[in-house]
Amino acid sequence: MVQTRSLIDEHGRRTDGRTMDELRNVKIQVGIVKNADGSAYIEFGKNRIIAAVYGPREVHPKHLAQPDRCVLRCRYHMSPFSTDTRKNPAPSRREVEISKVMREALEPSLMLEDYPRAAIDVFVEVLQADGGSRCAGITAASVALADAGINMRDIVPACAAGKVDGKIVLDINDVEDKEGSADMPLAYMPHLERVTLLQLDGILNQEEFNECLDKALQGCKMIYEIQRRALIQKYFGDEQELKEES
Amino acid sequence: MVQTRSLIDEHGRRTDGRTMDELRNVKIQVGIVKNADGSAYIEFGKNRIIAAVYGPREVHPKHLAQPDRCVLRCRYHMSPFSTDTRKNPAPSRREVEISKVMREALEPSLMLEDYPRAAIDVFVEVLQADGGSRCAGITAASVALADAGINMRDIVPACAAGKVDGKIVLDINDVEDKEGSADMPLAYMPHLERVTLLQLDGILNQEEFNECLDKALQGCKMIYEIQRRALIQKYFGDEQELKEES
Amino acid sequence: MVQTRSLIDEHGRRTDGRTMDELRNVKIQVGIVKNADGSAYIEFGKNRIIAAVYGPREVHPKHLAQPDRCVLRCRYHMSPFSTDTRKNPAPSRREVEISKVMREALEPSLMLEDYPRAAIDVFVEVLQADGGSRCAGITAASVALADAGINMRDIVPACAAGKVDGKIVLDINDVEDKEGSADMPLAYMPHLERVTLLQLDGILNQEEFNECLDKALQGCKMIYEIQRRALIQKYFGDEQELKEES
Amino acid sequence: MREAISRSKRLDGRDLDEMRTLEIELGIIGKADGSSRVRLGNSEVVAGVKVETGEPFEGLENKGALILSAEVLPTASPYVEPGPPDEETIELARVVDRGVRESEMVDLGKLALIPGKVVYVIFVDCSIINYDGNLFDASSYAVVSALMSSKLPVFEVQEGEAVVNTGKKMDPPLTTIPVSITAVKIGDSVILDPTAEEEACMDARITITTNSEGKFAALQKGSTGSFTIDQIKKAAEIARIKGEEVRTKIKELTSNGH
Amino acid sequence: MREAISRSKRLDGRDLDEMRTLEIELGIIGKADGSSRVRLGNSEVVAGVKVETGEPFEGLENKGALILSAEVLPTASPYVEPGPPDEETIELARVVDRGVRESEMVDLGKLALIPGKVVYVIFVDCSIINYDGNLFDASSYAVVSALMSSKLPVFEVQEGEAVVNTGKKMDPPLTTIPVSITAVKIGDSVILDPTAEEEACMDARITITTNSEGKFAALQKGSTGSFTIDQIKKAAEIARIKGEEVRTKIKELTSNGH
Amino acid sequence: MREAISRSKRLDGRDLDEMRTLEIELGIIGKADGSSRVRLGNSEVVAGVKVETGEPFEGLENKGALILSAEVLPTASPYVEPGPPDEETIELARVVDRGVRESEMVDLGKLALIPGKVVYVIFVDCSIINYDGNLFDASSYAVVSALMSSKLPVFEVQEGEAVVNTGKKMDPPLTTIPVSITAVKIGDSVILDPTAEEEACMDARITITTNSEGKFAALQKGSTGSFTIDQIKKAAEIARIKGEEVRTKIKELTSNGH
Repeated sequence: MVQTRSLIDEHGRRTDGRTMDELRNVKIQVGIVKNADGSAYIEFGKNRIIAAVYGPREVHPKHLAQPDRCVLRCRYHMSPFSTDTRKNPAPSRREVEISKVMREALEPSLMLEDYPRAAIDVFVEVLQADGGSRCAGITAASVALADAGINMRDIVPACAAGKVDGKIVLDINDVEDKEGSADMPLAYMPHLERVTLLQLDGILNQEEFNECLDKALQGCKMIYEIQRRALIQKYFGDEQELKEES
Repeated sequence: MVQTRSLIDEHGRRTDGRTMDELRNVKIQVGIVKNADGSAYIEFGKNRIIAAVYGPREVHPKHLAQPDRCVLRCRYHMSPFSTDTRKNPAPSRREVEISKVMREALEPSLMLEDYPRAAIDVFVEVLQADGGSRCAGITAASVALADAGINMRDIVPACAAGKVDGKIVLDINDVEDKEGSADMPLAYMPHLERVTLLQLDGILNQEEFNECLDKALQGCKMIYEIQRRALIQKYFGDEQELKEES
Repeated sequence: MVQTRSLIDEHGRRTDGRTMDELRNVKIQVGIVKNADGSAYIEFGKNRIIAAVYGPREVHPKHLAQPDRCVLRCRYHMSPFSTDTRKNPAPSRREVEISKVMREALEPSLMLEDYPRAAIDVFVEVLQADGGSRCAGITAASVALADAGINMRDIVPACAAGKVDGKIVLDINDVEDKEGSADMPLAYMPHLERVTLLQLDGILNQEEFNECLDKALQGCKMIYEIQRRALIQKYFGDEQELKEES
Repeated sequence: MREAISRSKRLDGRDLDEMRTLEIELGIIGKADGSSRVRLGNSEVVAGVKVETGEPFEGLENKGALILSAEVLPTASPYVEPGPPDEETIELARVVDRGVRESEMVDLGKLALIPGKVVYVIFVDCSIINYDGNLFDASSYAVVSALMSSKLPVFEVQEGEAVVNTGKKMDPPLTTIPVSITAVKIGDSVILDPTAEEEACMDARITITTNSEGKFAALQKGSTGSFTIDQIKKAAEIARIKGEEVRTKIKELTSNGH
Repeated sequence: MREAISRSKRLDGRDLDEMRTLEIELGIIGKADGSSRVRLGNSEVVAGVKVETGEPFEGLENKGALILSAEVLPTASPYVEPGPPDEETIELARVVDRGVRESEMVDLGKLALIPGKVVYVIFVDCSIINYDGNLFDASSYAVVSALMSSKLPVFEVQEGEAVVNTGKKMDPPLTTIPVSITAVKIGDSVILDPTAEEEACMDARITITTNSEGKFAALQKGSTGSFTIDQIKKAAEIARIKGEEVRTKIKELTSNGH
Repeated sequence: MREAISRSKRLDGRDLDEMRTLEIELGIIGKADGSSRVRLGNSEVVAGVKVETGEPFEGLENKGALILSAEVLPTASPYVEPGPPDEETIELARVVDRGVRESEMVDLGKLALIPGKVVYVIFVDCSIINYDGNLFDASSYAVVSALMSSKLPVFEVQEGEAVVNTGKKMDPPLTTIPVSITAVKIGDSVILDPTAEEEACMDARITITTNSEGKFAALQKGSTGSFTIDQIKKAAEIARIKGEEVRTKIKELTSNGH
């Protein structure tokens, strides 16, 4: 990572005007893919991501079925127009890895034992990519799984923290990812209090490491509220939400 | 399409000396691939194409079999030396599309319901490509299907018409395809009077459209006669043909 | 092949100091891959090759199983760092061909009829390639098959002879392969007295051909001794070897 | 359904020649040079335009290159397998491409930079998000509206043949608006803009693209059934008339905010 | 069959060392720079030569490049699956290539244009149309006769290192005629030019290529059986003698009309 | 096993936080610019470094390129299928890569030749020969020690921008020694350096890479279980301490003969 310009100004504001502890704008819409069993659309900063869930359903080919549990499959994919330079539509090694960690981030939240011999497929399509697309994708996918009525132990919000200009900040955007010095995406089950995804790119000392982890955790809790509201909005409408808030 | 030189002279002759309603030379030989259940070799202008049919036979993998009908599969493929610049032997997107429309052009002519759970494979190899290779390929494939003894409702001849120097002409060759302004390949079942393939590339007004369609139809009827003779020649020899003509 | 410099000096010594009938250094270690059913590591000149055997074991997919015999599968593969210029890890056409002739060189030595419906897999990994890697690979693979306890009719040593500076020499190395005028790899079952692999690249007259064949045969017999000792060493230890030699 | 259609009724209450509601949202992908999200009934497609520089195609040395691809995302239906495009998706992309290319919608002759060496390369990629029939038209409308709303980066050739992005933007050189109309035959009836249910029992399909002058630019018969010559002539006439209606609609939907 | 062969009889009445009828038709692919259709009994192969310019191979900077491929078309037998070449087809192409390359049939040293940068690239592609055994020899004869009948475009290097096609044609720089002879062992008998039926019960195969001087240039033992040293020495002798016969035949068949 | 581990016992007698024996053999691939064979218990990896010149990565025009790959050879266990790398192998290569890259072990800024055009390209390839758990650390140690023992060819830019290999060798510009430590959770216990058997019943995995200063450079949580925040903080601390032990060991094992 290259440090080429100041990413935090004298007032503690970041390149996009946020404070150190502020999330980018996050908007979640539930149930936007008509054919899917569950779906969600998320705008997370400039990320534009669709998550669709199909299942529980039969597994093909059959020998992949598990006698005692459901198979979870996950695809993270970027549309060719989602990035600054056109992306080749064939899956890159990066997309393969993210598909894997995304599946591992969602699996602990699901009661897969309730659906033996079946499969659940989660498809995450990045229509536009900004920093933190894997976190945004997990966040949307978890909402889509809830929308599909899958039995869940918890919802999984995800959010990154990182180090920029020597400071630990919440929710790294594209510029901060490229020019900052560390990025730590985290997925967390807020009720079970468990980390289901954690990665780190870049240099942190022990103290910074712990601060970063705590900050990302706070971000997850904020994201969780947005997930919750989006689901309430879908199932109970605006009215219910207003009542509940009052 | 680029119009760069006159493609029709003052006497109404085209670059290869043909009139507006004239086919290129078409020669069909039946049964030239020894191992195939049916086969045909066609010379259509400079096109040199082999069609071979295998089947009805067992389907592999078995789950592709249909309980009530035969599966028709079709491959259109160009040999590396068939084109001006050497062609990569891996199937191009163009070859995949032509394989599909070719299958769809042949299928209505076949009594696939007579062979449940089986498959018929049609392999069309373009040894040398000229304009209209898909029409020539369908023409040869239909003869090869007849040679294989498949139950058929009709034979399928195919021929293109197009627009060149502002005029509607029959049977577009390579130069006319590249430099002319429209190309409309047609496959037609002459007894059932049905169109089984139709495509258009290039600009035509409504009147030209209808004229083009009618001209391609005439071409198909001419091709049909050549198909018929080739089959008679194979099965009854020259003698029979002479008798019949007398 | 290009002849650019003298490959044999006035004393009949080759570029690496060997005489015309001398093998490069050959060292075989048996049983070095812990998980494999049998394995061997060979240093043959600068070749560094591992051969591992898995099986007899179940065949996947099952339809590949043979009711009356075992299926032998073989992969010859070069690590990316094994060659002067980095090798793309995807299998080349050369590797596919060598995998095939290697399998055919080993198969006559195995009692495959003793393991109906099963498969034996032989994996040969070239960590560093010198001239003659296919011979070294077969040599190691045959030892690994013995180490796996597969029922065998014979051991298969392999060795090349070739023509360099107009002379027939034993065991062509990398430089001689590139600059010499012929290379003839041979695999031979010494007790059954049968050739199981033979190839030739380069020009030989009838007399040279026969001389080359005979020389390669002598090489195989020398290699066979090294194979035998390596197996004795593994199963009976140094002591036994000493006894036997005394 | 076949029986209902034979009595000129469709399950969703439409007339046989009635299109579903068309919605177009522009500019949803800020990183693209043009983008569009099209809903045709429940079929939904996002198209994005990306412009780069590159080599011209062989035989077309003095023209910009247009490269169109489509992916039916596995989100789109329970029957889509992720992976490289299958036969149907390749046909889809090629038919949409043909409508744009043969109508000469984009004047590619204006998009060469160093003839034979460097030209504008326009990628138009479609991601099909939800499938409810008639992807040909939905994708075509998405591509056409993405191109209409696009702003291309202006490249300049400097001394020594270096090509630089000036940072400026320009409108693409468009000449016409191609509109495809897809009809399918079910029994003896021909209906427009089929849903997924209708496509499941169709005998044959025909997609006809007209340009702004009402001329035909491209046509593709598909599926394993057949048409009479008269059915085709009639379909062509309908495609011209309905095409003009859709063209008006597209112009209207893309002019907002321009 | 094994029993018959042990009594020196073959199903088609041939002697054990008798080749099938060889037919060669030249120039059937006008768009290729050389072409040939070979029938060896019922095995049928079309080979085409295409010449372009390109980069030399690494380590062979001063030589033209020769690239040989083969495809066993799915027309050729009920057992061929369309798709990328399998192990057997790769071996076939490589063995045919080796015969041409190791005999130095084409003097590639005469086909460099700008050493290290631009050379003649000669593609020779084989399409196997019908399979009835011994594709090694049938393909080899097709390749050799296509090359013998080829006319190469003459490229010239102009100032500034531009390479242009002059429109002229030249004979390829050929030095020898490599001929492969394939023998298979069935039981204790060794027979030449096996049919598909004979290959189905062969124990081992050997393909030996000689040049015009009767020297050996390439050899490939194949299949899962084995040979004695004596069988190989004898096969080599036969390959030399029969190779000369076939060479005479090829010269005769390719000289018509030249 | 879960029960034993809950009582702080491991099948091979190790303490929960005890690594297996590490052996490193350098220079075994003479044709590589650096190489290493690492045994961590029964897991065995060979890594080779090859240096070429090539184009820089987009956005990193002034830096050398580092390209890391891994293949789990089919020799490594009965469950490996030969073929292109699967999801797990891709993750393995990317995690090992991240440790080297994020720690800035190699000062790539010193490896540009003609900025934006030609740079050093360092390939580091791992061949996993035997699998007995913890390939992340075994591969990481192989890569790091291969790089530490490597000698790079010295390239020079001549007039006219020709890049030539001078035949000289240089030490790679290394800045730090990244060391990864992998822990897995089985029940409520966290153990280091798991064997294949232990991995088979793990709930979750975490790999943490520290640099020579004891700072964290990369981390990857894997597998389908989860951790508490406290478990992660503790794992980080252990990774720092154990990482320093392993770093000392690597320095010791790679200094022989240097």
